[in-house]
Parts: sequence; C-alpha cells; structure tokens
Amino acid sequence: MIKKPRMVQISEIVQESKDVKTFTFNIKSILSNYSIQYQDPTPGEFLMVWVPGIDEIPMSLSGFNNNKDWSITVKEVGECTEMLFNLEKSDLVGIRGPFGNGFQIPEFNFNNQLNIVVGGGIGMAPLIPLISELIKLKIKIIVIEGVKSKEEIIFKKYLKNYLIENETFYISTDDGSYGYKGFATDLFNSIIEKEIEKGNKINQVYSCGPEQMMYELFHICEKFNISFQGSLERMMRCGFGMCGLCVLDPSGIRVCREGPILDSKILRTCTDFGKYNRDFSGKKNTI
Amino acid sequence: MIKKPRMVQISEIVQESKDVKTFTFNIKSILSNYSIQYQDPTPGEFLMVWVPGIDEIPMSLSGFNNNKDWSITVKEVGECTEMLFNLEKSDLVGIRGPFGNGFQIPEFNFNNQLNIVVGGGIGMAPLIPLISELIKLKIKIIVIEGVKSKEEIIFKKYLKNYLIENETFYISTDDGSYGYKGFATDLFNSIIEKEIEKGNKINQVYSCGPEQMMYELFHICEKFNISFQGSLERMMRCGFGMCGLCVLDPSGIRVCREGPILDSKILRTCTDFGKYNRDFSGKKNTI
Amino acid sequence: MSEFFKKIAEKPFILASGILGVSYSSMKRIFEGGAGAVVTKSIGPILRKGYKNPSIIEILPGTFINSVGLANPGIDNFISEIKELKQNNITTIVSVFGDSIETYTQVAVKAQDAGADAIELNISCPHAEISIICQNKQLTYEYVVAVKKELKIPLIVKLSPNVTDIGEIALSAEKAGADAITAINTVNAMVIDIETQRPILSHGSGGLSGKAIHPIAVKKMFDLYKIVRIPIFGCGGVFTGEDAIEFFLAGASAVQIGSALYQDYNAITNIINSAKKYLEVHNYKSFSDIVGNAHKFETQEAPDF
Amino acid sequence: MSEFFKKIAEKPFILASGILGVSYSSMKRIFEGGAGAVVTKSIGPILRKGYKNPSIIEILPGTFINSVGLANPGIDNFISEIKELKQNNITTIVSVFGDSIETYTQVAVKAQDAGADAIELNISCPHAEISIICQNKQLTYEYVVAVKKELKIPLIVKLSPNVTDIGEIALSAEKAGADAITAINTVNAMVIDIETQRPILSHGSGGLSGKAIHPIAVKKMFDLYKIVRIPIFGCGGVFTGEDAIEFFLAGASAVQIGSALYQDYNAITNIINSAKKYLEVHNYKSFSDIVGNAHKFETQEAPDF
Ligand SMILES: Cc1cc2nc3c(=O)[nH]c(=O)nc-3n(C[C@H](O)[C@H](O)[C@H](O)COP(=O)(O)OP(=O)(O)OC[C@H]3O[C@@H](n4cnc5c(N)ncnc54)[C@H](O)[C@@H]3O)c2cc1C
Ligand SMILES: Cc1cc2nc3c(=O)[nH]c(=O)nc-3n(C[C@H](O)[C@H](O)[C@H](O)COP(=O)(O)OP(=O)(O)OC[C@H]3O[C@@H](n4cnc5c(N)ncnc54)[C@H](O)[C@@H]3O)c2cc1C
Ligand SMILES: Cc1cc2nc3c(=O)[nH]c(=O)nc-3n(C[C@H](O)[C@H](O)[C@H](O)COP(=O)(O)O)c2cc1C
Ligand SMILES: Cc1cc2nc3c(=O)[nH]c(=O)nc-3n(C[C@H](O)[C@H](O)[C@H](O)COP(=O)(O)O)c2cc1C
Ligand code: FES
Ligand code: FES
Repeated sequence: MIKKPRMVQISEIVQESKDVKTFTFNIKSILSNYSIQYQDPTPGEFLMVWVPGIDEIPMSLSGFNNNKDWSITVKEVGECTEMLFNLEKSDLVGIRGPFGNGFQIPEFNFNNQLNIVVGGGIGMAPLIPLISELIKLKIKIIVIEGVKSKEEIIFKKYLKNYLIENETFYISTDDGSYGYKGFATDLFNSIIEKEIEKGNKINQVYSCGPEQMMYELFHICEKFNISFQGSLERMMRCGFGMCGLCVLDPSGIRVCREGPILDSKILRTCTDFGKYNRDFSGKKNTI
Repeated sequence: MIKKPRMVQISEIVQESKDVKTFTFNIKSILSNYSIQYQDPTPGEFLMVWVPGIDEIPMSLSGFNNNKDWSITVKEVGECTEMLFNLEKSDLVGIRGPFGNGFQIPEFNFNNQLNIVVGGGIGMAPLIPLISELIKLKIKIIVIEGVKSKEEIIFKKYLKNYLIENETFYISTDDGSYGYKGFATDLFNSIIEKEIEKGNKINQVYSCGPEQMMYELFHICEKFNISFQGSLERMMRCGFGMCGLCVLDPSGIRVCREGPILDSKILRTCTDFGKYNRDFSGKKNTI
Repeated sequence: MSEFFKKIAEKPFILASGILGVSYSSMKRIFEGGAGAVVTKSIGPILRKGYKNPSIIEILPGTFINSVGLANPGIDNFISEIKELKQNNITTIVSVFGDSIETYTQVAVKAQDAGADAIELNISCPHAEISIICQNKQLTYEYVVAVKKELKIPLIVKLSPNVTDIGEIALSAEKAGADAITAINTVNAMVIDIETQRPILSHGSGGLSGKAIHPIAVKKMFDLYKIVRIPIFGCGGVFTGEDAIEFFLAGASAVQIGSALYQDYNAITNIINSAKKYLEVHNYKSFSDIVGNAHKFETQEAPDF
Repeated sequence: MSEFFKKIAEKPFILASGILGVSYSSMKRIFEGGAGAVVTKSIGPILRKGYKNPSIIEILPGTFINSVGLANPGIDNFISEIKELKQNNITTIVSVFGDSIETYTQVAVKAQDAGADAIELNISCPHAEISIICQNKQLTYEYVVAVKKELKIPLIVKLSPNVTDIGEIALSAEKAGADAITAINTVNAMVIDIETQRPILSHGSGGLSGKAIHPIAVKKMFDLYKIVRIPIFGCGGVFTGEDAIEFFLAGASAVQIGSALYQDYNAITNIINSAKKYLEVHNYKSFSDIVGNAHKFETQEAPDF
C-alpha cells in the first residue's frame, strides 16, 4: 500500500464523455523508488488522489492490470476534479492507497447463478474491474448502466466487447434518449421479475451510484431476498480509518475501511443509508 | 535481531571454573512476545548483556542450539560480571543482539586441510560454537587451550567428547600444572612446525584470547603464510556501529560491526592491534 | 474520588481526542471495546471545516502527521451526538476549544448541559491558533480558571510537548483548578514532497502522532509525575499493552489511545487485554498498583569522570 | 564566502557530532565516502566517561535513544586526533562544550590551534547540564559572543528542538555572531523496560534520533529559514536522498547525517548519490539551487469555515 502520497506521471487520458475522463498511470516507479510492497488491488478499492495546492479526494480504481497500470475515472463536479481535468499526459498527480475493502467476489459460479451489476453514472467506475473479474471467473452477469441522458453513457464500447447489448448489458436513460427510458431501478426491477419468471436465481447484486438509487435497489433486493453489495460515498479525510468522518450510525462502520463496499447485512442496520451524510466539518446533512 | 534490551530468564548456570560461569537462557519468549524475526547466530557473534542498575557489557555467544537456548560464558573480572555471578537460576538478565560478523567458516574441507583453533582463557567462549560447527562440517581441526594454571581450564569435558587429548586437543599452562608447560603461542608454534614437517597444510587459524597472545599468533601465521582470524575486544557502547568507540586505526573498522572477528588482511593494516585500545571516554591507552 | 475518576480508575483506557470522535457510533464501538471513557473530537463555538486534504498521512509505519485544523460541526450541532453518547451510557469527555476565554467557557458549559461527564480543554493543538495558550503559563492559568469556574464536572487540561518546560505549564493548570492533565498533544512536524517541492499537508505543517512520539510522551509523563499532584493521562503512541504499561510506570493514572485505533476496531481490546495480562503475570491487582513505579529506581544523574 | 563555507557548499553533507566521531579513522572513512566535512564527538575541557551502558539503543526501526552523556577524552587528549584529521586533509569541525563560558572558550581555542576548520558549539545536549544554555536566549547570546571573540575560524551553533521557540534562540545566536546554525540536536525521550520497571538508559532519559525525528527537524528548518540569514545545517533522521532533499527544500544550506551511519560505511555514499540523482533528474546544477524551494508555495494558513 502507498501510505505517503507519491507523485506519478499520467500515461494516458481518455475522454469517456463530456464530463468524464479516465486517467491511467503506471505505479512501478513508485514501488521501486520507495521500495513499497505491492499487492494486487481488489475491485472496489479506492485511492486518495492529490492535486497539489488544491485538494486530495477519494477515487475508485476503474482499472488495473498485470503491468501495474492503474486508472481512475473522474467526473468533473467541483474544484479538485476540475483541476484534474486540466492535467495532461505526463503531468504528475499524487496518489496513496488503495484503501477500503473491495467487493466480495464468489470464488466460483456454483449452480450457474446470476449476478447483476447496476451502475449509476460515474458509479460505473469501480464496477468495471469488478465486471472484468466476474467475466474472468465465468460468472453469469447482467450489467445495467443508468444515466440521465445519452451523452452521459460511459464504457459502452468496453462493455460491448464482453457483453451483448439488451441481453446481458442494458442502458437506461432518464430521458429515453438511449436504451430503456426511465430509472435504472425500474429497469432492474423488471429484469429481476423476468429472470425469476424464467426460473433463474439471482444470488448477488453489485452496485455503485447515487445513494438514492442504491437505497432503492437495496430495498428491491430485500423484497426478493437477494444479497446486495453497494459502494457508498462519504466525505473522507484520512481514507484509512482514523479521523472518523466517514463513520455510519449506529454500527460505527467506517466507509473508508470496513467499506466502501457494504453488504445487505450491514445496510439493514444502517440508519444513515439513503438518509444523511456528513460534510467536511462532521455536520450531518440529509441526502 | 533483538534491538531493544529484553529480559530473559536464566534457565541454567554451570560453574566452569573458579571464576567462570556459563549462563543459559531460552530466547523463544522474547521472540514471540515482541514478534522479533529470528536468525540463527553465527559462531563469534556477541550479545550486549544488561544487568539492570549496573552496566551493559559485550559477551560472546558460547552456545546456541535449535531449541533457541543461548548461552554466554562469563569470567568475573569487575563490577558487572560480579553482579552476573550473583544471579541465580530463574533470575532475569537483559540481552540485545546478536551483533558482529562471526567467524568465516569454510563451506567444506577441500584438500583435507587442517584448521587450528587457539583460545586463551575466557577466550575459549566464542570458540566453542565455532568448534562445534567445524566438527559438524567434518573439517580437520586441532584445538589449543592456553591458561595460566590448571584451575583455569574450562570446557575440557566438552572438548574431550569430540577431540582426542594430545592429538587434536591440547592444553597449555603457563605454570605447567597441566599439559604443555608454557605459553599457548609456543605450543602453537611447535604444533605448526610438526604439521608442516608431516607435509600437512594448515589453511586457517582461529583465535580468541588476550590481545598479546593473538598478536603473537598472528605474526607466527604471517611467517608461515597461514590465514588468521582473531576475535578482538574493544570497549563497546552501542555494539552496532554508531558510537565509534571501538573503531580501529587507520582503517576505521568497527570491532562491533565489521568485527569482532578480524582476518589477516585487516590485521595487517591495523596500527592498534596489540598496541593500544580506548577507554570508555575514548582516550587511547597502550595495551 | 468523584464518580468520573472512579470510572476512569476502573478502566484506565480512554479514547484520545480527534480519532474516531466525530459521531457517537464510533465512540460507542471504542467504549464497548473496553475504554473507560471517550474524548470527543475537539468542539468549538461554530462549525469549522478545518484544513483541506491532505490533512492526515501515515509517514512511517504507525507514525502519522495531521493538520485537521480543528474541523468540527460546532457545539450546537454536536449536542445531539453528546446526547446519543449519554443515552448509550458512555462516559463522555467533551474536548473543547474556542477563540477567547468567553467562547471556551460557552462551549464547555453547553457540553456540560448536554450531559458531558468531563471537559478536556484543548489548548495545545500545534497547527491552530490556540497553541499559543499552552506555551504560556499565565495564559494557561487564565483560561483554566475561567472555564473551571463555570463547571460542576471535572476539567482536564491537555498539554503540548512543544514547549521548553511542560512542568511549569502543568503546575499552572493545577494551580488554576484543573482536575487532571492529559499529556501529550501532537509534536510539531512537517513532511515535504520532493517531486512537487511543497509541504504535503495543505496547512504546511502538522502534528506528529503514533509510534514515533511514544518515547517523547513517556519522558514528559515521567517529568510531570514528579511535579503535579493531580492525575495525569498519558497520551502518545500507545499501540501495545507494553506501551500502555510504560505510561503507568512513568506515572500515568490512565492512558489515552489515538492513532493506533485506525486499525481494526478490536485494536483497543487487544491493547487492554495485553496490558491486563501484564498485571496478571506480575501479580498486580490493578493498574494503580504500578503507577509511578519507574520512579523507584536510581538513575545515574551525573556522568562518570 | 570563506574557504570553509565554500567547501561545505561544494559537498553539503556533514557527519553529525557523536556518531563515529571518536577517532580520526572513522571520520576519514565518512569523509572519503563523500562528506564535505566531519563534526567530531563533542569535546570538553577534561576527560569524561559519560553515562554507563545501556546508553545507545535502537527502539524502533531506524530510531534510537541515547544518553552517552558527552563522554570524551578531553581536549588535550583529543588534539592528536584533530592533527591526524588535518594531516589527512579532512575538513574538520570540532564540536565543543564546557561547564562555563571560560571552559567553552578554552576548548574552542585549543581546537582552533590544533587545526580545526570550524567550531560547532554544543549547547543543546538534552541529557546533560549544558542543555540549559540553548533554552535561554540570553545565555545563548553570552556563550556565543564570548567564544566567537576568540575565534578566527567559523562558529556554528547547534540548537535543540526541546524549546518553545527555536527561532528566538537562533536569532540570539545570529546576533551574537554565529556563522551558522545546526538544527537539531536530539529530542528528549525515555524508554522504560516493563519487566524490571526501570528506565532502560542508565541515565534514565536520553535523546531521540533517527527516522522518528526527521519530520520534527524539517519543521524546525522550515521555521528557522524564515527567521535567520546565516546558513542552517539540517540534522535529524537523514537516511535517504529524499530525506536530505527535504532539508534543502525547507532551507538547509547543508545536511548533517548521524544515526543512519550505523549501517555499512557506504551508507553516506548511497545517501549522497541518491540526492545527486535527484538534482540530475530534475535538472539542477547544485544543491544550492533548491535551498528553500518549499517556501515558494502558499499553504492554507487559516482553516476553512
Ligand atoms: C470511496 C469513494 C470513491 C469515489 N470514486 C469516484 C470515482 O471513481 N469517480 C469520481 O468521479 N468520483 C468518485 N468519488 C467522488 C469524488 O470523491 C468526488 O466527486 C470529489 O471528491 C469531488 O471533488 P471536487 O473538489 O471536484 O468537488 P467539491 O466541489 O470539493 O465537492 C463536490 C462534492 O464532492 C464530494 N467530496 C468532496 N471532497 C470529498 C472528500 N474528501 N471525500 C469524499 N467526497 C468528497 C462531496 O460530496 C462534495 O459535496 C468517490 C468518492 C468516494 C467516497
Ligand atoms: C566482543 C566482545 C566479546 C566478549 N566476550 C566475552 C565473553 O564471552 N566472556 C567474558 O567473560 N568476557 C567477554 N568479553 C569481555 C567482557 O565484556 C568484559 O570482561 C566485561 O565487560 C567486564 O565488565 P565488568 O563490569 O565486570 O568489569 P569492569 O570492572 O567494568 O571492567 C573490566 C574490564 O572489562 C572491559 N569492559 C568493561 N566494560 C566494557 C564494555 N562496555 N565493552 C567492552 N569491554 C568492557 C574493559 O577491558 C575493562 O577494563 C567480551 C568483550 C567483547 C568486546
Ligand atoms: C487525526 C488526528 C486528529 C486529532 N485531533 C485532535 C483534537 O481535535 N483535539 C485534541 O486535543 N487532540 C487531537 N489529536 C491529538 C490526539 O488526541 C493525541 O494527543 C495524539 O494523537 C497523540 O496520541 P496518539 O499517538 O495515540 O495518536 C489528534 C490526533 C490525530 C492523529
Ligand atoms: C549516539 C549519539 C551521540 C551523540 N552525541 C552528540 C554529541 O556529542 N554532540 C552533539 O552535538 N550531538 C550529539 N548527538 C546528536 C547528533 O549529532 C544529531 O544531532 C542527532 O542524532 C540527530 O541526527 P540523526 O537523526 O541523523 O542522528 C548524538 C547522537 C547520537 C545518536
Ligand atoms: S475517512 Fe477518516 S475514518 Fe474514514
Ligand atoms: S561499540 Fe559503538 S561503534 Fe562499536
């Protein structure tokens, strides 16, 4: 794990959509310069990304490979992400991590069960390495990407390499400009009902996206008795369990450490989920 | 290596002679209580032995086994060794180490060559694990123990288990009260001459004892072109190369770190050897 | 002995301020893990976001630098958290700061009214304006006197190691009516990123905590124990039972644990169990039996000539 | 720039006092390893054995505590060592202490007469009587003025981190005529053995050095660079090229290396080479090009509200 922020050169920038870019960097130089022990990341883990002079913010790993190229996929939403967007190939960015627990991935696909992956907008980012892993493990999956409008679709080309659109890969747009018209939650609900009708058992739903979306997905899963894993976002200072800013009530679960991936068992106890979070001062705000 | 002094219980005390005792302790408790990584010691390495409230002094390891029983063999010469002598079985003593380089031991006995081990008095202590190792490696050895008088002989029983007295194991006494009458250096000289006459090649001499003795042995070896390794004593504060108290002129060799075992190549350059050492203030004193 | 100090004496392990002290739920976990009390994050008169990130970094194994900058929601927003703590029967020390004697007092009184069992006065955060107080015995005296006057509950004063003579500050706090001392807050420090050439923390410098400062804190404890009569809570780099025992031997009545708790939530239980094991093995009944024992030995005061 | 400072500017890596500084031969090794100068062990007016063992202990990886207690053979016995150093063309800084202004001055003058290139005034050893000087700006002034008056060679004053405001002490030394500052000496600390319950060092407490104090030393350097105009030598926990570069960026004109040198004799060469590599990679010609660069950036002075 990289504990002190270390600068790394951006090797590639891909514009995924108008306000989403993927930044790739190779961490070999960090590992060798500072003799850091390397462990493969797990899908769902995140980095703290430092833009010197601006801020340091959490970003999920949207990719990593054997060559130790890591990537993050960033949506421009404020000051720090804007500064990230100004960076060019060869520019430096600081990283530490990876932090967090990552998704729990089944070791094999017993009984040919079906897993469903639902991403909302930029929430697709941590799901990409998860989907790659599930495909590698030959686990049957359906992927749903929900966005507001056609222009916001990301990773479509990548996903279509592995999945067949409208069979194992669905897109929903709120405005109907592409694919299913409506919320990803509705699409999800109808897919589930269809699969159950077909006699298929869904044994796991993975999700990342707006908390309201995940909140609804979770409750649909509860209704159908399906295990759920969602990647939560909370304000983060330390990223490794010290400051307490990202803690959930009443369990004390730290989103940065015991999370960010939380499963049904934990979410059932959680009074914050879908309700409130905290700002950088620690003050509670309703979501 | 044990870096911070750690207390260990004395498991056995053996009176070797009037003023020499061997203390044995098992270091497993230290290793597990403080999760210290263990490495087998090398013959010739030493510990810093702490008698709380009194002093902390260097002591060679005179034994160690697979069960992690370590031992030191101590001659009572002053305040701290006297306090050590007052300790009983189950009492605690503090240790850190092992420090130093240890003897260079040949990996196998090529050409059936002969090694000679010469100890002077308490100088036998670090030679015991060396002798065990050489015997284990089936290397042909002759051991000479030189003492002032019969009462000072130590480890005789142990050595006679492995070596045949007056054939591969000799004792000299200054006063002739046992074995060869005279200095170990003279005995050594005559043994060498005999072996050379027999056409045997001596390829290594190991020694520990009074510096004057080693100084003479070294010069005999130089005359006969035999490599020599001697264990030097210097005042030690840190024991691991920081304070500089044990440094030799003009090489800067630290007896506690690059030593205490110094070979012919180093001794040839050394202007202190047999001439002067330093007291605890750093002041030079002639030997 | 007051109710509060009785509780501490029974379980002399306390969560240090600023670590997992934002919400009642993390403090509850630490309390359930065996702590005798928890200290909340330092709370001020108004909401404060503190310094930007990076603000907490691990720079050596178990050693951290931070410049959180007293981020906190303000006492009014924090009252609900104190009430939750008390509803869960958690012995609660509210850490308090302000920007004047008046605001210090106001926050302390509001915390007391919300149910706090004790107040810890933070006059020693090294990367904030308030550090000036703990560097001056007169200022320390004035602040402590003023706050103490308005309190019915015990007042603990938290001191800084970044001073020439922590003893004179502690004496001043004691004279002013402090019921206990916490020593130490973090040590002034800085880390620079050599690629960008800038300090890593957004504030530039910050406070060192964790393993590196433990021997510094033990020395302060040893010195303070000779000087003040009120209980002293040892704080700084407790990661193991051994670290805690060192504090007791140096003179601590209780031990605060901060940085170490970034680990799994059972870290605090492991530390406490290992410290209790020490008592058992050495035939002591309670931690109070060993407080100050390191002072029994003569050390070499003058060097040999 | 005097001859001495020119040499330092060329090779701004200096052996710190008290590490491998007893005999000319170890200092020669360090000098040959690439140091621009060596500081000898602190030398006093008379032979002094210092504190008994244990007096130097590694307590965390790369972090040490020591209470050597200014052991030294006395200036008269040490003159031969200084002469050997000069015969070997080694740029030699003799570290000096005493028990009064007079003895400080006497030792410094004797060292100068023996051929020292500069004097480093040790007024900051934390486990000896002399530490009182560096805690007081008036005393610092008086000692520095008096010694400086008798010297033709440069005078460096070594400061302690164990003070509320190192800046005012440094200013005092500068005003008194110091030609350079070394910061920092070791940090006050203590380690207790829990089995015997006694402090491990025979003196009880000692000075912390090595990795743990590096971020503390960098902060002092950063603060001092803003205040004094004379060169400052950074000292504390330099183990890598990166550590050295941090010091230069914070404002050091040169870097002293102590604890790290317990390793193989090539440790100093490795540190210097790695620091030089940094210059090369970043297209700098010399270390002076980066001195103080960390001050170019704005840090967040006031927290966000
Ligand atoms: C575990 C985790 C993984 C994330 N992964 C991604 C990702 O893969 N791609 C992506 O685009 N975004 C991701 N985010 C969200 C991302 O961190 C925010 O979009 C980013 O911090 C915005 O910074 P800003 O300065 O541009 O916006 P600002 O204007 O500073 O703030 C906008 C919003 O960003 C969030 N934010 C700001 N600072 C922090 C912080 N320190 N910690 C948490 N949230 C913060 C807050 O919700 C804030 O209201 C993730 C967040 C978390 C917690
Ligand atoms: C590497 C090494 C290995 C040694 N191995 C053994 C051994 O196996 N058995 C054994 O009996 N002795 C050994 N010695 C010698 C032993 O360290 C001294 O006999 C012991 O320190 C005496 O301590 P004291 O307090 O009893 O005597 P003191 O009255 O303090 O001094 C007597 C003499 O002991 C030596 N001595 C004292 N303190 C130290 C010190 N810190 N470092 C080095 N020498 C010191 C000095 O020569 C001194 O003049 C070894 C020494 C060294 C350097
Ligand atoms: C992230 C962090 C935040 C802190 N915040 C506060 C604080 O708000 N108030 C305070 O008095 N001390 C604060 N401290 C200091 C700790 O309470 C404690 O004094 C210090 O960290 C030393 O203890 P430790 O080594 O166990 O962490 C903080 C420390 C850390 C690491
Ligand atoms: C064993 C030891 C002995 C020391 N002796 C002295 C000394 O005699 N005079 C002095 O000014 N500083 C002395 N110091 C302090 C060092 O010179 C240096 O200031 C300190 O160790 C920090 O640097 P480092 O972390 O590189 O060791 C000593 C340090 C150590 C570890
Ligand atoms: S971000 Fe600090 S505890 Fe999670
Ligand atoms: S004893 Fe300190 S360097 Fe050898």
